[in-house]
Amino acid sequence: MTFLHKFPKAAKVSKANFIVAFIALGLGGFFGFIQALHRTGVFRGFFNSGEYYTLLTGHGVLLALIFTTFFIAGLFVWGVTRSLEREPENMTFTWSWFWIMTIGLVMAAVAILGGLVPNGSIRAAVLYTFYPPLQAHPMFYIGLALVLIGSWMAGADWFWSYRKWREENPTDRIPILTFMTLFTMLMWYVCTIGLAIEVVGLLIPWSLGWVVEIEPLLPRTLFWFFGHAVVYFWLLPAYYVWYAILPKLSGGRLFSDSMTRIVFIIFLILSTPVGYHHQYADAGISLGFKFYAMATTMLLLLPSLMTLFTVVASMEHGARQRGGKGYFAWVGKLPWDRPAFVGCALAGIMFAAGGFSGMINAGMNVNLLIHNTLWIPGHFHLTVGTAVALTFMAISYWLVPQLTGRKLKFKTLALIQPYTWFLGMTLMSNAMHRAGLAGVPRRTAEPEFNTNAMSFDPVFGTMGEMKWQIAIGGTILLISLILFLWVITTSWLAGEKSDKPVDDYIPEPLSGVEHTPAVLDNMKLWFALALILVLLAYSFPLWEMIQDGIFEPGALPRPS
Amino acid sequence: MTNSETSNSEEGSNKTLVRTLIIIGIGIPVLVELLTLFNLVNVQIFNDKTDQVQRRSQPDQAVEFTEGDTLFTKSNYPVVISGMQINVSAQEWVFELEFRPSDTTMQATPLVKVDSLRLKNGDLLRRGQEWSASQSKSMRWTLPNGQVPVKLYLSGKELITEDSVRNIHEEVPLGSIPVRYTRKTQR
Amino acid sequence: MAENNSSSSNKSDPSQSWEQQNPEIEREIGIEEYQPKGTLTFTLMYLGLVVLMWLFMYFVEFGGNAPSIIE
Amino acid sequence: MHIHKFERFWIKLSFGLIAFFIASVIYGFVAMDLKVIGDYQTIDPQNLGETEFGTPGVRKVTKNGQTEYEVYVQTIQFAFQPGTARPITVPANTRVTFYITSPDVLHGFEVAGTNINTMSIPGQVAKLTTIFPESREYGLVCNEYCGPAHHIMEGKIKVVPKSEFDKSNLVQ
Repeated sequence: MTFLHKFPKAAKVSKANFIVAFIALGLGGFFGFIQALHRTGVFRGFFNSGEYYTLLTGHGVLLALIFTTFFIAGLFVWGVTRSLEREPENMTFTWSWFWIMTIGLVMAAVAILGGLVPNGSIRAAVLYTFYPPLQAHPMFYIGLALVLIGSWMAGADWFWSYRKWREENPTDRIPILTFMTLFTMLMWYVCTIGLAIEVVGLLIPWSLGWVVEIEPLLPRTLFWFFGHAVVYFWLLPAYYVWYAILPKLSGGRLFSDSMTRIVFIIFLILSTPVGYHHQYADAGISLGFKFYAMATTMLLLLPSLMTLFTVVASMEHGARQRGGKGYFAWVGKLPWDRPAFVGCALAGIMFAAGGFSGMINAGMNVNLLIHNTLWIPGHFHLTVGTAVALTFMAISYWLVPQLTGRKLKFKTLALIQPYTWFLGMTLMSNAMHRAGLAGVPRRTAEPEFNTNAMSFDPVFGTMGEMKWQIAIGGTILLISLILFLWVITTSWLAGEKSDKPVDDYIPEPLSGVEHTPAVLDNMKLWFALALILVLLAYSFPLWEMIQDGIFEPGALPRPS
Repeated sequence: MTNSETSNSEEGSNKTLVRTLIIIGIGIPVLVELLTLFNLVNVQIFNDKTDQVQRRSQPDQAVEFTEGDTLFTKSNYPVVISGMQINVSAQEWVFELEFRPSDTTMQATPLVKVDSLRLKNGDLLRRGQEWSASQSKSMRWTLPNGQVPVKLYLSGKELITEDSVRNIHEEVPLGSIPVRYTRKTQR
Repeated sequence: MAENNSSSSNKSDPSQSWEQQNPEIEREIGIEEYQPKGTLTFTLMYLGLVVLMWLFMYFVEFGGNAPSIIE
Repeated sequence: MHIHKFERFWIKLSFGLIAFFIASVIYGFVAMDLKVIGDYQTIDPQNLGETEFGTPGVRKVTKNGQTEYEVYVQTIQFAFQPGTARPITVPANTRVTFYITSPDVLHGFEVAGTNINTMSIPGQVAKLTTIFPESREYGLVCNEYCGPAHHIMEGKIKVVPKSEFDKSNLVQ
C-alpha cells in the first residue's frame, strides 16, 4: 500500500498539480537556456534582443510563480492528506481551486507568449515583478489574480481538513507535516495581502483603462510587501522536505520536532516586514524603514541557521546509524547513490552558499555594491533555482512513485541528474556573482556597452571567460533538466507497477512532539503577532505614500 | 539499466559511477569556488590594482558618424545626416534617417543611394533608397525587434561628362543612434 | 532511491523500530546517546567562513570601491 | 523543550553573527561614509519641464563657502539626459550631488564598478552626494528593465582633474 492506494482522490489532485508544475518547469527552463546563450552573446539566433524580455518574463513567471506554486500545492496535498489520514473534505472544492489556478496560469502564459507574435497586441513583457508604469495586457494581471485566489482556496482546503481532523482528535498535537503546511499558508495569507491590493486594487483597473495614471512607487512597495515573503513561500516547502523526509532518506530521524516548529513560526512572523530590503536603493522611503527592514531581515537568518543545524544533525544521525564515525568521515556513509537524497543534500549545500550572498544583499549599504547587478540572479539561482528547485526535483523521485504506484525507471540517469544540476549551477552562478561585482546589470538582453568604448572591469579574470562559464553552466542545466523530465515522464507512464514502489515510511523524530511546548501550536497567537509586525513595518510608509492620492504623483502607462 | 540495486556486479559499477559523479559533480564546483576565493583575495589584498593601467586602454575607435556629420566629403555633392533616430514601441522598431544637401553641394543632379544597412547582429537589411543629393530626403526602415544599425552602405552616381558616370561607394560606420520610446500609432 | 528491498515488511512487526528492520542501519542511536559533533564542526566552519568572507566583501570590496554615496 | 547543548550554543552564535552584521553596517554608515539614499521629495513626472529637470545638466553651487556641483539627470526611455548623448562631466575630488528622476518608467542609475547605484522612479527624486576620487571615465548603466530597448540605455561619466574642468558647459 502506498499513497495512491490509500488516498486515491488526493493522489489524483497531487498528480494534476505536478503535471502542470513539470510542464512549466520544462518550458521555463528552456527559456532560461536561451537566455544564458543570448545575454552572453554566445548565440543570439533564437530570438531578437527585443523579444528577450518576453522570454525573460516567461522564465520568471513560469518558474518562480507557476512551477513553485503548483508543485507546492501538490506536495501539501500529499502531506496534509497523509499526516491527517483523510482525503480532502470536498472534491468539488479541491478541483475548483486547481482549475482556477490553472485557468489563471494559462491566461498569464498566453499574455506573455503573445509577445512573440509579430505585431500582436497581447503582450506582457513586464518581467515577473511587473513594475508599472510598464503595462501588460489586462489578461496577465487577471491571470495572476486567479492563480492567487486559487492558492488561497487551496490553503483554505487544508485548514478545512485540519478543522475536521481537530473535531475528531481534540487533544492530539498537530502532525508535523500539517503544521508546516498550515504555517507556510498562514505566511502566504499575510504576504499576499500586498499582492492582492496591488494587482486587484491598482493594476487591473489601470490596465483596463478605468484609471489612466499610476503612482509607480506604491505598487512597487506593495509588490515587495509580497515579494520577499514569496521566496519563503518557495523555500519553506523545501525546508518541509528537508525536515520531514530528508532525515529518513539519510537513514536517521529528525533531530528535533520543537526546533522545526519554532523555525516555521519565526518565518511566519518575520517574512513579510522585510520587503524594503529590496528597495534600499529607492527614493521615497526613509532610512528608518530601510533600517527596520534590515534588522528583521538579519533576524531571519536565525531560522535558516537553526535549520542548518537541525537538518545537518538529522543527516549526521542517519550517517552514524549507517556506521559513520569521526568528525568528518560520517559524511561518506550517507547514501550518495540515491537520487532523492543526493538532490536534497546538494540543494542544501547550495543553499549555504546562497545564504552568504543573501547576507550581502541584506546589508543595507553593501547592497549597493551589487544592487540590480547579475549578482542578484546569481544569488537566487542558488536559493530558489537550486535549494528549492533541486529539492523539488529530487523529492519527485520519491513522491511520484507513491502517487502513481509505479517504480522509478532509469535510476542511473536519475542519480546523474542532481550532480549535473549542481555542477551547472555552480559554474553559472559563480560567474554571475563575479560579473555582478564588476557591475554587469541583470535583466538585459545585451549587457555589453554598445556605443561607448567602455567595458566592465572584473576584479580578476575576464568578461569573456565569465560569459563562457555562464553559457556552459546554462547548457549543463538544460541537460540536467531534460534528464529529470525524461526520468519522471517515463516512470510515470511506463514504470513497473507496484504496491510499494518506494519505502514511504517516515520515522518519528528523535526529540518528538512530547517534548514540544503546546504554545507552539497556537496558530492564532503567531498569526496575530505576524500581523502586528507587518503593520509596524508598512502602515506608516504606505499611509504616507497615499497621502497625496492613491494614484498621485501619477505617471502615464507605457505598454511593454 | 536495471532497477536492481542488490546484485554484486551492479553494486561495483554503481560505486564507480558514484565516485565519478562525486569527483565531477562536487569536485569541480568546490575547485571553482576555491579558485574564486583565492583569486579575489589575492588580487584585492596582495597585488592591488596592478591591471589599472592596462584595463583603461580602449580599443581604437574608428571614425563613426552621427547626426550632423557630412558624407561624401571628398566629392562635390556632400550630404549631411540631418536626422537619425530609432523609434521603439512595444511592437516594432523603426529606424528613421534624414539627409539634407550640404551647403557646399555643387552639382545639381547627382544621385545618391542608401544600398543597405548592416545590423549589430551582422544581418544586412537591403532596401535601397535613391534620391538626388541636392534635395532633402527622409527614409525609414522597420528593424527586427532589438536590432540597431551599425553601418550604412551608400553609393553615389557622379556625372563626369554628359554620358559617363562614375560610381562611388562609401561605407559609413554609425555612432550612437538615439533610441526613443514611441507609442505605436494604429495604422 | 530511498527504498531498500527488505523494508517492504517494515511495518509488519510493530514491536520492532524502523532502524531494526532496515538492514542498511548498523545500530540505532537514541536521543540521549546522540552527540552531533560533526554537525557542530561543520556549522562552526561555515560560520568562520561566512565571517571572513563578510569582512572581505564589506571592508575590501565595498569599502574600497569608491566613489560611494556619502550623503 | 529538548534542545541539545550544541544547538543552544549554535543559536547563541547565530545571534552573535546577526549582531555583528548589523553592527558593521552601522559602522560603515557612520564611520566610513558608506550610505544609502533616503526619502527626499516627490515630483510630478509629467511636468518635469517646469523644474530644474527641464534643463538637465551640471550646475555650480556654493555651499558653506565651497564650490560644489549639482547634476540633474532625467532617465528616459532609453537614455540618460545628460549622460548618453554627451557624458556627464564633473571635476574630481569635489562634492557632486546628483538629483535623478524619471518622466516615464522605472530606471536604474548605476555607475559601473562603484558603489553609486540607485533607482530612478517616476514621481520620486533620488538625491545622492558623492566625491569622485580619480580622473577617469565611468560607464553608466540602466540596471532596471525599462522597456524593449533597455539594453541600449547606457551613458558615461567623465571625471576630469579640477584644473581641467571646463565651466563653459555648465547649466545656468
